[in-house]
Amino acid sequence: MMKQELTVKSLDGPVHPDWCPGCGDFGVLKSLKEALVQLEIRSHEVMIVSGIGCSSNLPGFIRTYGVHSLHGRSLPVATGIALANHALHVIAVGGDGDGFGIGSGHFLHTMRRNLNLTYIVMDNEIYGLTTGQASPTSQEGHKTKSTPRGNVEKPLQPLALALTMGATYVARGFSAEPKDLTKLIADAIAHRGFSLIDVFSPCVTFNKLNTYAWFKERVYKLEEEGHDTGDMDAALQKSFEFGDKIPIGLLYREERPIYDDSEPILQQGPLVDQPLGIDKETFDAILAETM
Amino acid sequence: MMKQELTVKSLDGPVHPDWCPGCGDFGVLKSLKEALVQLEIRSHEVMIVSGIGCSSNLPGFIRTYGVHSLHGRSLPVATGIALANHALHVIAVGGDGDGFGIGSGHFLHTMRRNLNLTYIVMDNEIYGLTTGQASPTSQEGHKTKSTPRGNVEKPLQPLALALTMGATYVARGFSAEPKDLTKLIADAIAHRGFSLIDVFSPCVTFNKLNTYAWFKERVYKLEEEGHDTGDMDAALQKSFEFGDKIPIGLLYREERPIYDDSEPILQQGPLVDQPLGIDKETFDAILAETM
Amino acid sequence: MARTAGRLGLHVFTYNSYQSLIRGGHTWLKLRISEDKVDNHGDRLNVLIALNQDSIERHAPEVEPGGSIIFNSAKLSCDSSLVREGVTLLPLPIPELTKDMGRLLPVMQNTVTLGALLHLIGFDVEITKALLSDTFRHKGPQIIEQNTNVLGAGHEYAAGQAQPLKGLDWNFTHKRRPLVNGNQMIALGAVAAGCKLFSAYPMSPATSILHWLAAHSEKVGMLVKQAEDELAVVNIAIGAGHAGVRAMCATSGGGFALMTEAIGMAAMLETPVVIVNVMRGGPSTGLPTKTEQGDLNQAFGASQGDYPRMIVAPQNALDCYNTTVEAFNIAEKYQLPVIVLSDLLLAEHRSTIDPEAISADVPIDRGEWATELTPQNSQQGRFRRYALTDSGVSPRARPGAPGLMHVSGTDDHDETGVLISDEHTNTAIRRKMHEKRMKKMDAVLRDLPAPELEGPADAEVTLVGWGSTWSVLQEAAAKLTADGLKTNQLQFKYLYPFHTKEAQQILGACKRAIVVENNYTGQFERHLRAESGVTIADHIRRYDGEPIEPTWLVERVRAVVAGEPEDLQVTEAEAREMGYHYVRLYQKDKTRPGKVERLEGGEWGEPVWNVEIIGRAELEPQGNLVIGRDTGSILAWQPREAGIEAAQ
Amino acid sequence: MARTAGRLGLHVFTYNSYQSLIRGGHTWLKLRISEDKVDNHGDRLNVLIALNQDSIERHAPEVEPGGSIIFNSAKLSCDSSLVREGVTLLPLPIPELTKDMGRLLPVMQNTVTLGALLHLIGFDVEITKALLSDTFRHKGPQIIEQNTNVLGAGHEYAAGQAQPLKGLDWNFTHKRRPLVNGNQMIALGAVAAGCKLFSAYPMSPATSILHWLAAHSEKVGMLVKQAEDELAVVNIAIGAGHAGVRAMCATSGGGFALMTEAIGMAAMLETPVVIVNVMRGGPSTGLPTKTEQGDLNQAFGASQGDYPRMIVAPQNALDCYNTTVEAFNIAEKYQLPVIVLSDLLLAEHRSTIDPEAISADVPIDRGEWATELTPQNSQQGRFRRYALTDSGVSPRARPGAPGLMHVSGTDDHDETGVLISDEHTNTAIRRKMHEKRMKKMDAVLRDLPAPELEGPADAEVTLVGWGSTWSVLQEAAAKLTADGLKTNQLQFKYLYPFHTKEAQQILGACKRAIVVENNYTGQFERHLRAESGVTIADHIRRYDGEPIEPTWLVERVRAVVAGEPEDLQVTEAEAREMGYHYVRLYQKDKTRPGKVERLEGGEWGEPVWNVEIIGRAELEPQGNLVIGRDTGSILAWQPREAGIEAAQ
Ligand SMILES: Cc1ncc(C[n+]2csc(CCOP(=O)(O)OP(=O)(O)O)c2C)c(N)n1
Ligand SMILES: Cc1ncc(C[n+]2csc(CCOP(=O)(O)OP(=O)(O)O)c2C)c(N)n1
Ligand code: SF4
Ligand code: SF4
Ligand SMILES: [Mg+2]
Ligand SMILES: [Mg+2]
Repeated sequence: MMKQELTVKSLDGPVHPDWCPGCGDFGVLKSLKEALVQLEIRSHEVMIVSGIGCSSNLPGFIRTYGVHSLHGRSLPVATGIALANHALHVIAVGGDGDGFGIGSGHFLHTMRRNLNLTYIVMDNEIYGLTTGQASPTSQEGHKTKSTPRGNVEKPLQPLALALTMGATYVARGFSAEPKDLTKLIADAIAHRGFSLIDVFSPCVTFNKLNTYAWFKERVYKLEEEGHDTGDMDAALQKSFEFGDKIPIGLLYREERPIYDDSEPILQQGPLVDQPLGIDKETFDAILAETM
Repeated sequence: MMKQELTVKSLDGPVHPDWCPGCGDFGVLKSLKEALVQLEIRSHEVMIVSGIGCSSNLPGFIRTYGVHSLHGRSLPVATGIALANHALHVIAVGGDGDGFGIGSGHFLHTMRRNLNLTYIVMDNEIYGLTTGQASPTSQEGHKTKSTPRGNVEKPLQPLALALTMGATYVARGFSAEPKDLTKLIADAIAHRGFSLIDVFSPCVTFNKLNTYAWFKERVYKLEEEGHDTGDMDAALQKSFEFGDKIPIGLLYREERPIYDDSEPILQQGPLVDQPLGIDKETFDAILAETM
Repeated sequence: MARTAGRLGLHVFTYNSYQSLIRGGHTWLKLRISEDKVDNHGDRLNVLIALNQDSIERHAPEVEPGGSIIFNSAKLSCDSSLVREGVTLLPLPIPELTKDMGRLLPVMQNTVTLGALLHLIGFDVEITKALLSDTFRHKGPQIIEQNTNVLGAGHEYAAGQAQPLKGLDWNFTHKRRPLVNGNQMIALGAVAAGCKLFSAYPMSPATSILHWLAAHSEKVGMLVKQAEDELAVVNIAIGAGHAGVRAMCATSGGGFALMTEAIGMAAMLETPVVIVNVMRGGPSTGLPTKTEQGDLNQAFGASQGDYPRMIVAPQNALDCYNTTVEAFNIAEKYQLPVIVLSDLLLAEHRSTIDPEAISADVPIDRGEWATELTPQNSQQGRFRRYALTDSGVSPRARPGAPGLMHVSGTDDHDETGVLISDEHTNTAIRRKMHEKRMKKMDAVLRDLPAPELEGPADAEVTLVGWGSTWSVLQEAAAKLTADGLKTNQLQFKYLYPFHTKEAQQILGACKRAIVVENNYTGQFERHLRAESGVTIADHIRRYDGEPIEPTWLVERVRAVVAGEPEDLQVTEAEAREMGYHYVRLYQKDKTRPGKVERLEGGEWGEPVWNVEIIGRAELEPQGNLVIGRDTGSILAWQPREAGIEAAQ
Repeated sequence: MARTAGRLGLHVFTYNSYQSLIRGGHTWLKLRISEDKVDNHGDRLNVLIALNQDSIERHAPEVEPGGSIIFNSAKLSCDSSLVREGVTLLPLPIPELTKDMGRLLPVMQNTVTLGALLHLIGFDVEITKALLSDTFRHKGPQIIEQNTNVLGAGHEYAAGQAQPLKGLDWNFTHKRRPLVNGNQMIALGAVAAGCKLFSAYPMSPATSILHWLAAHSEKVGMLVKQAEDELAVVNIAIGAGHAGVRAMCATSGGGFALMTEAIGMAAMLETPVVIVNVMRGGPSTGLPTKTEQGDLNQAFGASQGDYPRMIVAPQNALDCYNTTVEAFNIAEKYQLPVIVLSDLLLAEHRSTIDPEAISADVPIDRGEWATELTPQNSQQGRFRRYALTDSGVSPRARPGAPGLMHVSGTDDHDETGVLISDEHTNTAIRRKMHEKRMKKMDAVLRDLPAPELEGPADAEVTLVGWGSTWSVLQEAAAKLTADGLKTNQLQFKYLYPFHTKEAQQILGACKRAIVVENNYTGQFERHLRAESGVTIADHIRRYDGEPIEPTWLVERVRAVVAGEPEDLQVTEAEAREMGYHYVRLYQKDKTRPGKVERLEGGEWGEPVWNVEIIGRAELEPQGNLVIGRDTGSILAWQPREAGIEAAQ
């Protein structure tokens, strides 16, 4: 039982995903499993944390540790877990509403921290689970149940935001490009620091605008354009490209000290392995401070 | 009583500000009053909304309408007021912790909306009212009560964030440059759309790092450098400058339709002036939909 | 179907069971039709329309003698062992019936069965045809024709195969009645009350208020704003309320939790706002598509400190309309937040209402306003926004009004709004200002009608409920009374402030009261005790996600009256349900529970159910599932042969 | 001073009144010294050290006969009309006394007065000198010398001018005792309990826990993380708890409101977490620097639905230590959130504790854990993280442990964690899983000691309190008993789960109970009724931001016992307070309240106080302020001459 075969099948969760047939999230799940197999990470060393949404159901469909938390709170929960046990590979997953709407504050500040976390957003430009309202990445003019006359808010650009806030690995995937996506995820997990992969993952049921066809017409691969992933300015420029041409692939990568490096407590190994309590000497010294 | 003299004095609040002598916020208050006088706005047409913090005490020190709301919530409260009565000049004010920490999610999304709001942040790179903890704009290495070994998180760049999120007027002021600040505020209020002014407003009591002297050594005026306020790329570049040289002045300005323009309901005048209820015909038609 | 009945002048109630996922799961719809007003879906089944095998297996046994089961015989079968005596089967060979009608969409299966149903219950098929024509008008005559043909085919076939059900003798008044759910009524109530701004973040089961208002926004002149989260939502509504418009927001429990801090703010700013919490199964994300009355504790405990507010729970769809109107009036008259506690049962289940009972012309009371500065309403030239008055209400000023400038703050403050925590905390002003705010609670209470007993005054049993369960309790009480146990009902709508004296009086005079509610801990029972000191010993609670149903309730009441202790053991039906869950997980859909046996189960440490698992096709035994009767735990899977997946 | 007394072996309690602003305002510190343990600041004044004119005016009348008032005669004066008979004045000519000691910092004024105080109360000035040396060691010998000289000067001068107070006959044991506040004790308790992660967002009065732990982080091996808001804070703590470390967070009411959704999550995930809410005056931002016991409703009503949790309110600084340790043990043993309700009174006010009473060696119970997959703890090869057990507790697995992979979700789920709301909502599994979670409440209750009567068993009066008021009630009860009214006390620490039976028994046997609490609506009184059905007719409540004080309480108890109705009218002292506020706002500091007269005030619609306002310098009358005795409203300002600002 302890011995684990590293196959995609061995990572199957207890239930078959209940996503609509054709949902982009299937591709993300598959690529994630393949990335874990490629990296030869044992499934018990992985913790996947999600919020609430169709995409956030993912942890139930993969055999690792998982927390299916609250809408918008995957990153702080993941932060707590990563701080408590930095020996785990902590991966946060969720939707565009979850991460860029209700969770947007955490998104910003988690990036400032450069914790060793991987964050995969299944970005379908819509609220799927609640049956189709505008999300922060919905395009201007998009008619949804909450914006019947068309969305009037400027869509949020997650990659630009990530670059602005100091994320050290910033990429965009497309669930219809599984090979590239697998590589992006594998590299992100291997990356030391905070990595964001914003994945176009079409909602076939409620987003009739940003369909597979719509994306296929527009996406192009940064790799093939000789994009320099160490050039912040170039990355910033690319991060705003969202029209007839939309880049996918790795935009930017940088090595920076991670949070753990500057936290002396974490130099002594995972918090979860450290002894509990306080010795008498230190205790008495502390009390003496007050006398 | 109805006749209003437009003087700075006539805008005095009931109490003298209880800020520490020398606090940067005095300068912001003064410039704000002067901007209102310059613009000849009558004080009853102004609504100033704040969160909680030293800086957020400002509405109590000026004779206009004001709401001193909750920590982090000035922007949504201001949004509600602006939607309800777009004839008012709605100005949100507060601190860096209030706006960029606990309120950061609202900050992002309010900018996407391009409502006709002015947002003045008294940015002292510290939590003042709670006696000196790291704020989102605290610099790396800054030793505060909550970061006794030095802050390890990358500081948030408010101007970069604002540009990324579609703010249409993005500026930085310094409370020790009152004339420039007054002009920035006056222009921001006159601007049609969302305007952000991030103001360096030193906390003389708890921030011993980012002092007046520290800023004076570093700030330079964009105006004097021939900066093109219509050039987004240039603005973005400037927005990240935060070291030996720090730009102040207007970074970027753009005319874009504001939220009201796309909301048919608001074409009929302020919501607060519109009739209540529903006529029988429409009512019956709606009921008929369900039969 | 529901609308057909509506057009025939009958009353209808529908109950829709679905899951928190977009596709699949076990979903069903119950429809109840009656000549009298019905406000719940009942719990007896006369006709079952099964769209998949699962539905047959699960619901066939529920059909009452004299009833019928309709299904597509091309895909499904119904084992006669599943049905009770006197139930007729009506298998429809759907592909055959419709083979000449072109390529059908899968949903048209339903239209065929609907045709058959119309025959069984003796409805006029032409009315439904007209309805289909209305519905598909925008799709063109071809689609209309196809639909009506398909409907006709089902109707005709059924007419050839089966008799209409006995005992159904409709009196068709042909009076048209709106068929609405509680969410629509809250939305429409807000429109009528003059709400001009609605803010929301989607959350089941409140979302349809957003959808409905967004769709009607222009027509009714209401600005509808989806925001980034519930924190923004409630603060936007409060901002708008502060600026002088009527504003509302709606959410469910989790979103409400995020709103609590701002609710306290509204009370402190003395700003009106209406907050709708459409409750669903908790705790936490819980059961997103199931019903519960589980947020009373949360509504009452929202935000820190003591502050004035009203909490009200509407009782049926129509009451949702009136309650919403009243909520706005109380909110503005007393300048405080009003929390409307609806639930999924009300929100999503449609019923007919009498058009006379609902009117666009509703009372609107906007409370006290100052329009200019006077010596009386000012101090040293400054508006006394928070004047310490006898009633606790201080006239508001609309921001923008000349001369009345003031600051409203969440720190405690003096009459003009100057913070008393800032300059020099002033305990004297604090005390009087706090008392002033709280005084409003007495005034609000005086505005609210007290609860009243419904049913026979000399009843043996009084059913005590709150909010959405009103009609279920009413029906149960009527049944019990008809069966010889005189039962009446006391339903609470106004939860805070609370009619303490009336509750004490009425309940003090009752012979035997039983509190009935849709949650585990008895939140209302506790609330009642807290507010009135009245302790009611008996209760009936349901907390499995399903609403309380009249027949179920009648049985429970009888058990309580008979002094039978509550039995929390897993029932046979529940063991079967657990079996379904297990085989679905581990044996896909190849098997299903068969015989269920009760064993003493000494070796398991508790009595157990032994659930036989049989093949779906051949009905051959595959193994046994051992389920603890006390704990509900799956204690073991004992495969008949090693074939089916290994033991735990 | 407090530390001097501590080093002399005396017990000390300090109470610090300050405002929610950084500078200025009316701030004062009360210090109480005794040979016996003191846990509250009392409310009698023996010595007043006034640092400004305001303090003299406000507090001079409070000094008891036999006491003394110390002030800087170079800047302040004390009108003899302000003091009671038998009180001596000790004016210190500070500039003169210190003129040879170099340039003094303004705070050194205090050191002079401290020297004088030491003489008055008969303390050894050398001990304080040693303390000053310790304190200023890092500033160098010059500063030390300056300080000790200044202290000496005050001491000497006083010795020449006044006798030490009578009746003070200290027994100096010279036993050193830690002088601590509740926040430090919560922090230290967390350290001892093995908390490894503390997350926080600053909020008064909880902030000092963050400061203390941040400063001690490395020394005690705890990771301390300030996050972007309270939503992040609580979710970080829960994440850490889920990963297997003990984690805590701390906040006050407003921040707690933002945490509520996640508290329900912790219960659903069955993840331990300790959440400290240090209460302050509400509602909303309220009185940020004043005390209140106002968040019991909020703590109880946190989050939607029913879920298991514990709520506990520590009773003094030492109890903060033990309570925190216990909170971690309950949280882990039962896998649920524990809410610790402390308050500003406990949090910020320092008292001496006996060093023997506190030990680093505390019990640690980490609950049940699975370490490997077994047939018993698994189902089809999957860990049954949420096994339906008799006790309600299911063994946890530490993420990272081989073989025990599972998903913890906030949707309701089966034993292995599979969502039952997702695949097919399963009412049977839901019911048993919900019951399993809630079962833990009974088990927690069994672990907690029941409340016990303290004081004479045959008392006429029982004071009922909760949390931080313990010692105040105790002292009041002792005083009342000593004065002939036998009084005992029942203090509740464990609020949920609740000792219903014990409360019924004890209170049922009491002759006359009075609930005493620091809030407006009587949140505990209501909670007690809700949980136990016990209604207590009498109560004493304070809600002006100040803590309940023993003498104040004694008087109130006497009034209650005498059947005097509660009088909510503005008192004379309060009218004066209001006057101070008014003149500060509109007449800067040039005037102050003088004579206060009670008028029937027919023309005002209510009886009024007529507060004469006089010049601060010449004491000449400037006008009258009319204050409603019922409402507390400033009804009019009647200037003596048109000079001082115009009427309202
Ligand atoms: C606090 C809270 N608010 C609202 C919801 C309702 N809700 C569930 S999922 C969801 C949005 C889903 O959108 P997204 O995150 O983009 O995920 P998707 O379904 O598109 O994958 C919402 C609003 C909730 N569960 N909790
Ligand atoms: C929900 C909530 N959390 C925390 C606080 C406590 N608090 C008040 S002001 C403040 C931060 C102040 O910093 P900033 O916004 O930068 O304003 P400044 O005082 O520096 O002007 C905090 C944390 C609060 N009032 N409400
Ligand atoms: S609704 Fe959209 S996002 Fe959700 S499962 Fe279906 S296709 Fe995927
Ligand atoms: S603490 Fe700092 S920010 Fe606050 S008033 Fe003083 S100087 Fe200004
Ligand atoms: Mg989405
Ligand atoms: Mg600040």
